[in-house]
Amino acid sequence: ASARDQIQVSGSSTVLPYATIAAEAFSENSDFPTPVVESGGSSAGLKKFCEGVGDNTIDIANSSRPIKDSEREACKAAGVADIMEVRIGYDGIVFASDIAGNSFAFTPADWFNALSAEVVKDGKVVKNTATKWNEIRAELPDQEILAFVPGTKHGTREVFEEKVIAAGCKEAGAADVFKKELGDDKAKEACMALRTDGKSVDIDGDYTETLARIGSAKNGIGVFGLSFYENNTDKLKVATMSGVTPSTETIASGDYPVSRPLFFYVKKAHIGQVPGLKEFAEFFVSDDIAGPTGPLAQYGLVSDPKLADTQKAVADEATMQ
Amino acid sequence: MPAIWIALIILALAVVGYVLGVKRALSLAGGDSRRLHSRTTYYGWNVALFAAVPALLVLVLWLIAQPVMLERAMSGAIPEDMLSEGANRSLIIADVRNTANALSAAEQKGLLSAAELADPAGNADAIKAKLTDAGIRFASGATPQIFAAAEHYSASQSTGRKVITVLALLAAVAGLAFATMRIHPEFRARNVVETFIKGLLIACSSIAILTTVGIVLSMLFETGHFFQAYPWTDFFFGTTWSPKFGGGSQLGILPLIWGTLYISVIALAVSVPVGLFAAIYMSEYASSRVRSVVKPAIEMLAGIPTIVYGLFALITVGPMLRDYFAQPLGLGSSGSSVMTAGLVMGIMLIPFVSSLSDDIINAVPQSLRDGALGLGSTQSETVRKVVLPAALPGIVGAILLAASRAIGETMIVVMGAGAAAKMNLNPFEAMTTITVKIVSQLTGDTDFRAPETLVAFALGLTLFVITLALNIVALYVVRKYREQYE
Amino acid sequence: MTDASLSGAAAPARRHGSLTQLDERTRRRNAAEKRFRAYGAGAIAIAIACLAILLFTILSNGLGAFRQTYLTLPVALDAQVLDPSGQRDLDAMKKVTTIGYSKVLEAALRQTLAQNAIPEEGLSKKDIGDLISKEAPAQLRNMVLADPALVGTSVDVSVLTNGRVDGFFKGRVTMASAEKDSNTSPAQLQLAQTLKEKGMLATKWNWAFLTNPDASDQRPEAAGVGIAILGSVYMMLVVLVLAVPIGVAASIYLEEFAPKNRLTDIIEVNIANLAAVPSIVFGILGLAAFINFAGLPQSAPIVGGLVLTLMTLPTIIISTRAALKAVPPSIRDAALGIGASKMQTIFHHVLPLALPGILTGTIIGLAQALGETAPLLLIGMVAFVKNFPSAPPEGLFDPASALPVQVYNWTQRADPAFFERASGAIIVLLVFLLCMNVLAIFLRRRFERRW
Amino acid sequence: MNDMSIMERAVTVNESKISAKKVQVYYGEKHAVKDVDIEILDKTVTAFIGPSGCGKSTFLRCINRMNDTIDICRVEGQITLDGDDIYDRRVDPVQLRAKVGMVFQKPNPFPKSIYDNVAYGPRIHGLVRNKVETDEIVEKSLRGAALWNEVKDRLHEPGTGLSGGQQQRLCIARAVATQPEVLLMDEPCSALDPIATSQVEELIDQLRSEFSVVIVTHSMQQAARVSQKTAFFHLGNLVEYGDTDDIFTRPRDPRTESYISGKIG
Amino acid sequence: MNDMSIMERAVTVNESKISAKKVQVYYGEKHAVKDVDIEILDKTVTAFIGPSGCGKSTFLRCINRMNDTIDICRVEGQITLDGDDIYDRRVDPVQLRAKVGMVFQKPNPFPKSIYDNVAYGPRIHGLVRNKVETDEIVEKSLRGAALWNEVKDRLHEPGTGLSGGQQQRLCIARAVATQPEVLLMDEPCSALDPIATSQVEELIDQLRSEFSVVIVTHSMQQAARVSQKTAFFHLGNLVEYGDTDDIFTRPRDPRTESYISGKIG
Ligand SMILES: Nc1ncnc2c1ncn2[C@@H]1O[C@H](COP(=O)(O)OP(=O)(O)OP(=O)(O)O)[C@@H](O)[C@H]1O
Ligand SMILES: Nc1ncnc2c1ncn2[C@@H]1O[C@H](COP(=O)(O)OP(=O)(O)OP(=O)(O)O)[C@@H](O)[C@H]1O
Ligand SMILES: [Mg+2]
Ligand SMILES: [Mg+2]
Ligand SMILES: O=P([O-])([O-])[O-]
Repeated sequence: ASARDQIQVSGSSTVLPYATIAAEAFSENSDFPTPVVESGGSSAGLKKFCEGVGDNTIDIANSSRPIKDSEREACKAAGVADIMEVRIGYDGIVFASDIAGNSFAFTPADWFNALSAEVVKDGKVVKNTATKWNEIRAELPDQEILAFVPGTKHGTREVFEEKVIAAGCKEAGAADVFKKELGDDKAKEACMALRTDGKSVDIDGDYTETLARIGSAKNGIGVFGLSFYENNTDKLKVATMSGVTPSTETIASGDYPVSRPLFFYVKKAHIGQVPGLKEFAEFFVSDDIAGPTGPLAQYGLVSDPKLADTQKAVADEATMQ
Repeated sequence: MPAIWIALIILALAVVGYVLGVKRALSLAGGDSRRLHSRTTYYGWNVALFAAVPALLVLVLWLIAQPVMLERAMSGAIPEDMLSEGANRSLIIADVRNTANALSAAEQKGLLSAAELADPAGNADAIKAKLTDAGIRFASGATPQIFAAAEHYSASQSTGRKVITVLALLAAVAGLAFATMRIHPEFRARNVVETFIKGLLIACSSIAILTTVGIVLSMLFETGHFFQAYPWTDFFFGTTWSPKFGGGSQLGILPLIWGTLYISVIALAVSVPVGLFAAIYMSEYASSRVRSVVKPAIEMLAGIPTIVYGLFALITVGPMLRDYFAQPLGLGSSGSSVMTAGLVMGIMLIPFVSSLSDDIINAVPQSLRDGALGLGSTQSETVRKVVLPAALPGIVGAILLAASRAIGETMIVVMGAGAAAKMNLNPFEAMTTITVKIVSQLTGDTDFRAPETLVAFALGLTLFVITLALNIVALYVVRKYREQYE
Repeated sequence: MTDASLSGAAAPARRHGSLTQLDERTRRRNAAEKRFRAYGAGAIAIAIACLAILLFTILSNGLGAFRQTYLTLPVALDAQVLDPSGQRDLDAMKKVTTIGYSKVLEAALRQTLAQNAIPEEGLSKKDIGDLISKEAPAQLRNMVLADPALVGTSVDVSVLTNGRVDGFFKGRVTMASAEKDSNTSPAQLQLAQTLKEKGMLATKWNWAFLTNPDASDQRPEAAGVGIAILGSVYMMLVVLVLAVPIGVAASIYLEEFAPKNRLTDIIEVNIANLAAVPSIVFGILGLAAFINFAGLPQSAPIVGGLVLTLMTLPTIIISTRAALKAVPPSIRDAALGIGASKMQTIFHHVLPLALPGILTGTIIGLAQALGETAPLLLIGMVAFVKNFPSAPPEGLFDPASALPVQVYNWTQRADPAFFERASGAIIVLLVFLLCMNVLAIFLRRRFERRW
Repeated sequence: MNDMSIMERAVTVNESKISAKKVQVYYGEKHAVKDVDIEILDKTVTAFIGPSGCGKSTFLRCINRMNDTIDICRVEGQITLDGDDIYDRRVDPVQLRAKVGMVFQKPNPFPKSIYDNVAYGPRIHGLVRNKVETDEIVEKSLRGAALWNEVKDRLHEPGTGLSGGQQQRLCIARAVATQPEVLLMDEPCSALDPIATSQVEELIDQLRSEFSVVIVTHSMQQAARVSQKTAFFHLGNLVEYGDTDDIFTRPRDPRTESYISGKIG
Repeated sequence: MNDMSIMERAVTVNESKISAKKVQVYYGEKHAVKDVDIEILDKTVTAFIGPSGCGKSTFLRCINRMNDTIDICRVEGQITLDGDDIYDRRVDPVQLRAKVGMVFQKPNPFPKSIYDNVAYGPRIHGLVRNKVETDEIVEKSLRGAALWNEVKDRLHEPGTGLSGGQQQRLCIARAVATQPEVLLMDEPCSALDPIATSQVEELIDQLRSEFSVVIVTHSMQQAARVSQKTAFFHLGNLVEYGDTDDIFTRPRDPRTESYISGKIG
């Protein structure tokens, strides 16, 4: 087989749009061929990444979560010792409902009380039987509870559970009760267990599926990525969280609580072997691309306030310790 | 000489061999082909096969072995200090190979001076510059050592080529000579050729076995890892499926098995009657004009990407079932349900049942129909009592194929039935299948070393065993009820 | 010698009525016959109706992809911006990125508006520039770099408009939706409308959809299925060349030659079972066997083709075996009886008679292979690929996409314009399938006969 | 040896059961049966004789509309059964075939057990109500077709595993079991040994007391033995039709004469 | 009428072509052929007679190993052709069948044209080198089987569109065209009219001058006319085997006697 001359990228479907925008612009403005960007999920991408070094392994893994220690070990065992971690920005996670429906102003506690399997009522742990949002909090609209949340395969689910449900658990004061009743370990679990009676619907597909589900069940509220919402503002109405409306600015400033960092990982051993690899990495995090006015931000990426550090690290080929 | 040329020469020799074989056989038989054991073409094929097959085998073996041998040869040429990091070895070798390719490309274009060609390693920088100018891309890391190794690589490569050229051609000529000499009028050329074809057929059948072995092997290892991290009793007997990111997942397969069976049964309940009746209508009632239009039209259903069905389930069928059946009947208000996925999947599976069955039904001899009609059966009686039983094995095969597709489908289930693993009798509840979970755990975000991801392999293997059991039962049933005509 | 006369049958006597007057039982049986026939017709009606509904949705969603809105305008290629050094040196000119070119385009459009006395009311400079697709700067840049002499002149170029503008002319975007849409505004659409009335903007047939590669999420208007078609063609070639002969050969061996014993039973069950293996598992196998073990490249049609071959084989084998089984033994006897070898019997007589069934299996198997995404997910073919693979055989090893992959990708994208593209790609896929079928159908009709 | 049949071919003139007028049959272009006019009598055995390929089977298949199943086959003219035009739009071919049974030239047992082969007709026509009745009719039919002794121990083995002659008799038994009014038999004894042949002929003779039987045969002796009426076909034409006695002793047409005088088999 | 054959059934003793020793055939449990010993002579027509189901076809199929194709069929004992054991592992059944051709009891033309049906054998055995030779052999074979006149205008129509008797003759033509050394014919004239029968018999007689022919027939007259040797089978046993003259005039076994004396057809 002849040597390959294009960069190969694999991994997260959340990072995919940003990676393709960067890849496309990269080839338009350089003589390198367009990197091939696969999507198959963060985990699958990292797994391929850690398969080893060489021509028939990928160069870059996109991930919507930081690489885990166990994965780094696996990488090392396969000879992928030097890995550059590059954070490209943040993905905001928003709650949105049908454009024609009610407006919502949520707090994490609302979500906990609406979706948790067990809630605390009058200091006692009881099964969650709420059916309407206004039973949760009187200010919320009189509307059936129906939430489309990411399925357990999605990294977004982890963020949702930790930054919304678990936070809401604490905020509602249920965490303490759980701790008292169930002990530390079980309490964390109880905080994050969602009800299974059909009020909370897992979505294993992607945001387009969530959007379609809202289209067929108008009283549903879905969890979306900020960029997805921004491309569909004519169909979706976004909800505020603790009074903050999600936007690239409020997320970058940290006012809006629900977001997660996005990364890509570069196999250092491939730099110098695969034409254009380093150039691509640098291009990806350059101000023109990943900066607050670049195309990635236009598309909905929350630009990293510390982008300059990242740029330097890439230029220095700094690897993870 | 590139491999493709060698192959072409071998094929040319085979053609020569064919002609020689025919000629020799004829001349030995005194020009009367009737005195030969086999037809003359078989003598030709016999020689052609002997000329081509061993030589091509040699060539293929070489193509597989050459990179390994070259790599070994290169190891000597690359200084030890570069190879000390064993992990990067393959990269360096790739680099050497790229450089060698770039060099030979440059040489062909006449870019390099004689001096540079004589000592590429010494002139590494100059060559690099020239290559970059000429737009020949190669990795930027090429050092003089690499150039030296590249040169060595090219040299051994060309030696290897020469050797294989000679070897392969020798094999071809030897085979040709041997086969030609063997010819005599009583020589059973046809048997030789047919034995060869039979060998080929056996090789093809063994691919199925190899695939199975490959599938089992590619999953067994990771399944082992999974069961080290997760107790098998919980997996096989657990009734809750809820993977978690932070550990503490419950990965019981039972709800998934239940969902798989439930959805498949509904899908078959739709596709088997519709498909079978369609097949019967096409082969027994419809005019050949109608049939020639309807059959390929129905086959289109098998070619529509499943995502279209998924969207159909999600946008049209799901809400419809919810609004007109589930809610009025008080069976819940879920937009996605086993029923939705089953119905839509059933539509997709219609052609699997209908087209295959139609062919089989059509192959039942007309004399059987005549027999039944002659006794005063109606056409439907003929079909039900005579034709269908005679076509049973084929029809069961078609149904099995449809069932297999139902079990293996993801997109329709995800969009139609949802992603929640539940064990419930209500067909208007959301449920999910093993296959869906295999896909989502494999393409999800969990740590790829964690049981939440590895469970996909265990699921795959378990499903494999389950379907195997179902297939054994089916084989037994078919054997029992089969009616062999004539 | 016959021991009983039939005339005194104990069974209920037969009514000897007129032919045109049906007796009760015949009427019942005829009603059953009618019902049976109606079930058959009904089944076909159901199948065809489902097909019609699906096709209608696909067509109504996807036909739009074959038309695209273009804006034609004169662009002054300002030398100051595009070649600051003034040397017409390519390397220096390459330093100007597409961002620079987009400014040139924006300026050109504004100038055109001014010349045609179209007011810019309520629109910022950026808003106006956004009417033009993000693909356009790259197009202009390539044009200039290919012919540096253009710098300094003014050229007429035809560029894609933004996806929302395009959607407006196809009815996907309305003034009302634009009101709420953060990516466009009614004013922009109004401007586009004016441009159209002036004849500068037109929606026309869009070959680019069939020839372009994919585009990133920000440029639905530029995305095409060119590479996907090539990738699918390459893969189908591999599948056709491998799966059909191997499948038929394996069936012949198993059905006609294999001794009927335990081992054959195991193989038979095994093949039926392979059909039930979810397609993603074939992806796992492909990754392990072809990429990690055999060292074939990622994202390559050859690997995709091999995986799909393994996946299609059971379908072809099962249907071929059923078809072979259906050929009556008397045909085999006839050939064997005049001294044909088993091989000759099969190839001369049995196989032609089994051909319709084999073709059906092939069609269904290929249809399945053509529409499959899941296994490709694991071998890197569900990918964003912008560079065309070269011609086969080398091209089989280059990265490529595939039609179902393109559909899958596009349905996941945020911009609703991609949904139209996805449906368009499905249309292409179905046409592809239809083309493959036509030959098979033709052959099937030639070889179909009853005996 | 022919005495019995000669004796019985007596004076009683039975009424017409089937009457054909100007029947033409085409297979695509091929004109296989030309202008045939014939009256087939009730309670009579009629023999069709003629050289191979002359259209005997084709005409026979017209009588119970089995030709409907051959796409390229076209029938013109009129055939009536008990006065009803069988090609009338209102006629149900199923009912017709229940009345006019058929034994085909090539034995075509169903791939079912011997028992089920015979029981098939009675079951679909509701001639039996229970297992006992079915057993009875199966045994009687098989005995009538002289097959009972050979198969009584293997009634539940497939009918396709029988020898050629056994299959032929099975098909006869199958047709007889449905108790048709007219039985069309296309060379029913071609694969039978003399003893079995005589048994089948006896069966035919019995059937005659109630039904009408049409038999195609190549054996002139057989025709002479079992039939009261004989029709001689030649190249698609019905050359001569009349009392069997007359045909064999005083043929009117020279073609008939030359055919029966060349008699050998 | 039988004079000719009686005359020719002369003194010359031909050498043995096929010899069977203690042949047993089982279909699963069923013992269909029992302990058969027979010598079939070269350049001789041998007739197998016996009641339907007695094992004639089964034994015939043993001679060219057609029974190999029936899964449940098991053959024991020894059969030699020109001294070679045909069940020897080294024997190629294909070559055997090329030498020992067969006409089956049920006509089974290929669903191909009439021409291709006949030309198939010569083609695969390389007996013809070009179209002219093929045409020649096709015509000769069809003429031999008395079918030429009927089909010469429709050689390229499917063989399955022929009448029963025509199909039978087509199968005879097909078998003859391959020019086997031994021809096994299972009731080749069962569906033929007397004239066609006599033509086929004439063909058989011609073939005898070079080959060995085995014919199964139910017509004792036919056996007497065409064969020099006759074997009488009964319930799977070879009851008697000898010169046709002797069998029909001086049967040694009472079973033979009762069978031929019950002769009718
Ligand atoms: N395939 C088979 N499976 C089981 N039994 C069979 C099979 N073929 C034949 N037999 C049985 O073997 C016996 C001998 O059959 P065979 O066909 O040799 O008879 P035959 O002498 O040719 O009779 P016929 O004159 O009716 O053709 C019969 O009892 C028959 O039922
Ligand atoms: N399906 C068919 N397609 C075309 N021609 C046919 C078909 N069936 C019969 N024929 C032709 O029609 C003519 C009459 O055929 P038919 O079967 O009626 O003859 P038959 O008198 O029964 O002869 P046999 O005694 O040989 O059975 C023959 O020439 C035959 O070739
Ligand atoms: Mg006939
Ligand atoms: Mg027989
Ligand atoms: O594809 P994800 O890993 O971003 O969910």
